[in-house]
Amino acid sequence: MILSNSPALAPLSLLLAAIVIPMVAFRRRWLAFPIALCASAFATGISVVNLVRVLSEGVIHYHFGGWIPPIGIEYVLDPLSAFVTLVVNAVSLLVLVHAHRSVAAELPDRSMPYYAVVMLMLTGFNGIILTGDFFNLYVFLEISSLALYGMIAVGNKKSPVAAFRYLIMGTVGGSFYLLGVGFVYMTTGSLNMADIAKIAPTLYHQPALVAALGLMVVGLGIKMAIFPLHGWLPDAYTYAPSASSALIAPVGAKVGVYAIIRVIFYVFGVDFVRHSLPLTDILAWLGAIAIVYGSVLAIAQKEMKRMLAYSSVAQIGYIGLGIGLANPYGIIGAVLHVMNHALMKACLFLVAGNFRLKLGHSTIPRLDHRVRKRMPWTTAAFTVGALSMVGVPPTVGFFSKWYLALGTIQNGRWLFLAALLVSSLLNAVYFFRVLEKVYMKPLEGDVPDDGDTALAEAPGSMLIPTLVLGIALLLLGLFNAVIVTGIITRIVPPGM
Amino acid sequence: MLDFFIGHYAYWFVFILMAIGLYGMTVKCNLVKKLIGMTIFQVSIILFFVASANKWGATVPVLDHSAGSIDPTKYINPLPHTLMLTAIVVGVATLGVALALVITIYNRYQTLDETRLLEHMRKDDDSE
Amino acid sequence: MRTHRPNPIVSLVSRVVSPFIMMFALYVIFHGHYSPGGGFQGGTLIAAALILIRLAEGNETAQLQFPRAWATPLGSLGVLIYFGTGLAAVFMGGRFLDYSVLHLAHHATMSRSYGILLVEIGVGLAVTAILVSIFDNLLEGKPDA
Amino acid sequence: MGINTMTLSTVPLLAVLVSLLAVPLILFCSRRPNLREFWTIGAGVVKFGLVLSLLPGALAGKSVGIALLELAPGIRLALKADPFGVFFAMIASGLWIFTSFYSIGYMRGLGEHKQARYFSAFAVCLSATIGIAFSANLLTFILFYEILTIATYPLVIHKETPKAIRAGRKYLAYTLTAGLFLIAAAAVTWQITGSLDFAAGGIFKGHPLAPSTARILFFLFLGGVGVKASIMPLHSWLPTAMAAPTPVSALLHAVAVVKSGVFGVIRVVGFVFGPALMKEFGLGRILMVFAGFTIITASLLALKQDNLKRRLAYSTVGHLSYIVLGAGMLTSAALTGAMLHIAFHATMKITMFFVAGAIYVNLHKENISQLNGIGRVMPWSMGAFTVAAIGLSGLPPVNGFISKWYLGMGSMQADTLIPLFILVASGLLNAAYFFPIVHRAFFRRPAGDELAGHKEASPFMVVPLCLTATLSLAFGIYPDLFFRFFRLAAGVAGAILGGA
Repeated sequence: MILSNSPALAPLSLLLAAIVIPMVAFRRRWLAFPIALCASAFATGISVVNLVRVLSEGVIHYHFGGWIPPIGIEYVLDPLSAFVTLVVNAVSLLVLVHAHRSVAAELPDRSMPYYAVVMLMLTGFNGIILTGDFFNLYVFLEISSLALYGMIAVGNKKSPVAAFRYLIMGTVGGSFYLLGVGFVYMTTGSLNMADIAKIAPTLYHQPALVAALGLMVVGLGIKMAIFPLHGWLPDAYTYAPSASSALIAPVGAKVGVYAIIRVIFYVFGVDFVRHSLPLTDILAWLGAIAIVYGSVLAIAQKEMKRMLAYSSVAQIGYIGLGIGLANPYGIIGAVLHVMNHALMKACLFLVAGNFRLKLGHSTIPRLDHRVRKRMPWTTAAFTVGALSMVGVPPTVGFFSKWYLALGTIQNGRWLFLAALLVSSLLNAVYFFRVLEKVYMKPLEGDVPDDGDTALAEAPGSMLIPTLVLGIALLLLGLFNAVIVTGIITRIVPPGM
Repeated sequence: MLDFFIGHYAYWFVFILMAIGLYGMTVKCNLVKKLIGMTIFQVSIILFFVASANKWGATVPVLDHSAGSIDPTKYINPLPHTLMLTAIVVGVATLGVALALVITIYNRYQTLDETRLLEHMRKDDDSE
Repeated sequence: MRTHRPNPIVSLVSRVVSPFIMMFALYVIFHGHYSPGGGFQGGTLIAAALILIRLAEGNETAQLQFPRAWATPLGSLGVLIYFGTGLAAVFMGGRFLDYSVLHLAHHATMSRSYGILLVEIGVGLAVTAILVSIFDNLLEGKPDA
Repeated sequence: MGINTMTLSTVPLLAVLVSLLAVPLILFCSRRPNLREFWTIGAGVVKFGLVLSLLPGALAGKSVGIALLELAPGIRLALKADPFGVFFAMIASGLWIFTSFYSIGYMRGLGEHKQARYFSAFAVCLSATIGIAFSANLLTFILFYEILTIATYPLVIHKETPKAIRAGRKYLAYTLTAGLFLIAAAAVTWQITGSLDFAAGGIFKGHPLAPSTARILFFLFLGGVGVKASIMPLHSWLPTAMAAPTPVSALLHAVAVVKSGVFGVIRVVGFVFGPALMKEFGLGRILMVFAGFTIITASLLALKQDNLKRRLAYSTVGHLSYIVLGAGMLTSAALTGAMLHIAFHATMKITMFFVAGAIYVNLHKENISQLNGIGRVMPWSMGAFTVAAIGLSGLPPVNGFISKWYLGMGSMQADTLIPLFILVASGLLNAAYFFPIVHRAFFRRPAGDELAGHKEASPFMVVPLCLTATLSLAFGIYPDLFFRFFRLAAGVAGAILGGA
């Protein structure tokens, strides 16, 4: 029973938690967190089962209500969706463990609705990844976006404004996507992705379908925060509570990335895209610009969360570049970077959360060597995360860059290669700036070594997820070939 | 050419609405006006779907056994309508959240004018 | 809302109309599974009736009719009914939302029909509760997370 | 010579891991200095022993190694102890033992802070260096190369003064950029050949290259390894990095890091491009032009430095280019000479740095102009310095003469006299900037009685530096002594040119 329904169980368990939390934890608020944690852990477990099943059995289709597509809605478990769900759920689980203390500290009287909304967001993410239906994807997109607006709005004084701007942008994105879906439906008469994938390649002369592709990619591009559409991201990540930014930054934009990969390569197909629009070229150029632009702006930031936000813009650029290269190495690099960036950003945002809890701020100029003395493990995790962002082997960050570099060379795009490499240096600039601060005594002015005895290592529930992520960065880097050959090479879409 | 314009008049209205919505969202400074623009934008897309479902000479998609036949050309395509039902719900939910945000923003800054809001925020940044 | 002064005409008309709206809403919900209508529409109508009373009679009186504290659990309950129906199908050995295996009637088609009715009731409850709670929240001027 | 054909052995892996395993022990014992230093030295001895056990196989021209997990599809993290790797590993691990003893004297003599960080970073550096020596393919090489870059950073900034921090930034800017060039070069190589395994005679053998591609690729590689080899104009990080404590300068900036760079140059020349390709596109000549320019310029710059360590740094820059020059000539004698110079320059220059550090700890003097009469106070140290100075000027009976002799012979084999002239000129310049120091130390009187009451530095420092000086002398008399550097070098040169 569990096995036959396993594709749907991850989003369903999360949705169940989202429903049960307001009912059960209405009076007993402390129950909210355990329920959320259980649901998230269950979803992660199911994702593992799903991945194993997909790798051994091939693609699994799950028909809701027993209705056969294209009439019914189906969930499709293929290597790509199984892999991305696992990444999303596993990272969220770790961040959720970490979030308990920071939510208790930052949102003491709103923890119950907060966890419910988090569960709703994760439901949305899982749904987006798993669904095989265009309209269903829209619904989940909006469910997750609504949850995101709420999660951002409970931050500091400025957060509602950030959330409002995100809401306007996000709604425009969602509406563009929906309009695209309308065009697709009008042209093909179907909403099922597999069904459209059969029809679309023959229709690349149809302007309506080409418009649909463009609209969908722009719409999803806003949600993914790809370069000129990234305006909402920095404020949203900065002003949101630590727990929210740590949950949203690693996985939020990735879901948009996933949807774009799905739409471009699996539904419309490489041939369609090549014949109709210079879409992949545009994506690649925007990605390359984003890489440089995001990195440069990250250098200028004082607040660590804002720095990480701009670095996210750059990192999403990597993924966009990989997609835009539209060759196997590019896709491998992009999909691997989805995982890598999720891990790196989660690790770094958790560190920022630890700083916020223990120091009360995460402003870079105010950090000093006491941080390293009192919080050695957190600092160690930050170092690993930073090295991975710079792309030092054997951390994961190096390997996605390696595949992306191979992709650029295969297409003979030397400028993109240069952008990739230059951004590594820029990353080094802004991360070593922080590392210098935390590892060395301030040059001018003597900071008393003791005094602030309250400063200590973060509590175990926050430290362990941070360290797990740090170790994962190293181990997955060393064993990335297992993932690449076992999973990601099977993702490379047909027609490449 | 004229046929093209007249034949698709519903869609032209949709696009005009969409343009109005986008204009409201981007140009207006007042947050509530932005929201109104957003709603117009969403509604235009809903209308687009509904218009696409239309067939001349067809009726509501309720099976009429007395008519004797279930000829699909006799019924309007029900699918876009059901889809739009969901889209409306999504729109309402978004609007609810947005209004809640607007109220919070007003409570905190006593203004809904975007330029003034940004000034306030910059002041906050400086004071931090 | 604090400067509200009850107007007898508005009050009377609302009080007369509200039950009829609810009646119609129930009709819409309970016929939703085989004719136009359903949980969304019916739920919205019930919410409209409740909000009408809130507008006409003032918030304090209306709270006696439907306290705002009910909204969240009731909404959850509604979704849970919907969700539970789907999940029951899973436990009966079918796919999620596959009502034909629920054995609500002798015939699989009728079973589906009743299954959808259950779902519509859940949806109706949820929509009512959530719309009312949105209204209440906006009235109070505080977002609920 | 592929990975699959080599004999399986875990020794190279163990040699890499030994010092890495020492790191947690060092950090764990950070409160107990004696135990902590015991781990460092223990790891050093074990490591050297392991490397030495590979020597007989290497002399027989065999390669042993191990292929571990896959780093990327088709590319494994593989270690292979080929003769050239063993050659370099022997130098680095052998001198680490000396440096460890010396570090103890130096760090305790100055009462430096954060010694646990210092010793553990040092251990990581050594692991990375041995990893570089034993890398079987380009990706593994890059991996260890970058680890070396990062692990050296805490050592460069160790003093945490503004100067040290600036040096650290400059160091990172240069080396990280270099790493990127190397990554780009490796990616291009992989795209063209589908292989990254080092092979004597070149990876590109059998893969036709367009001349422009070959040149661009060569410059990418040169940009990658040239920074650590401090070929001008990529050298300026090295004099700045002298802000580091002296043992760091000694081992890393005279042996491990910079020699990894020249090791990389020879790997690229002999094992990636291969002599045939180098000759076909005139790449060897490009290399020689850069090297010749660097040798002369660096020697001239060294003349005007008053800070002893900076003078040594510029001298290092010049001597590294001897090796690059040898690699560029691509004749058997020149390659042999180049490789020998890796080993011999290491023993000489490390002696000099040790002396510089001993002077600093003992007398707190850094500038040459302050060294009048110092030879009377520190006769052993300055004696060792003199031996090294003779060697670096290329005079017998010290080992510098041997390597230079072979480089000169290589120049004749290559039918060109320009390299020979450069070598001779550089020898004169070396003498011109080293012998005044010796002269000051022994033949000038100290100003006043500021040296009164000072004695020779602590034996922890003096013994290692005397030993390295003795080694220099011994290799000068009998270059094949014990470690068989000469036979190894000649064997590798033959393998590269023979393309076996």
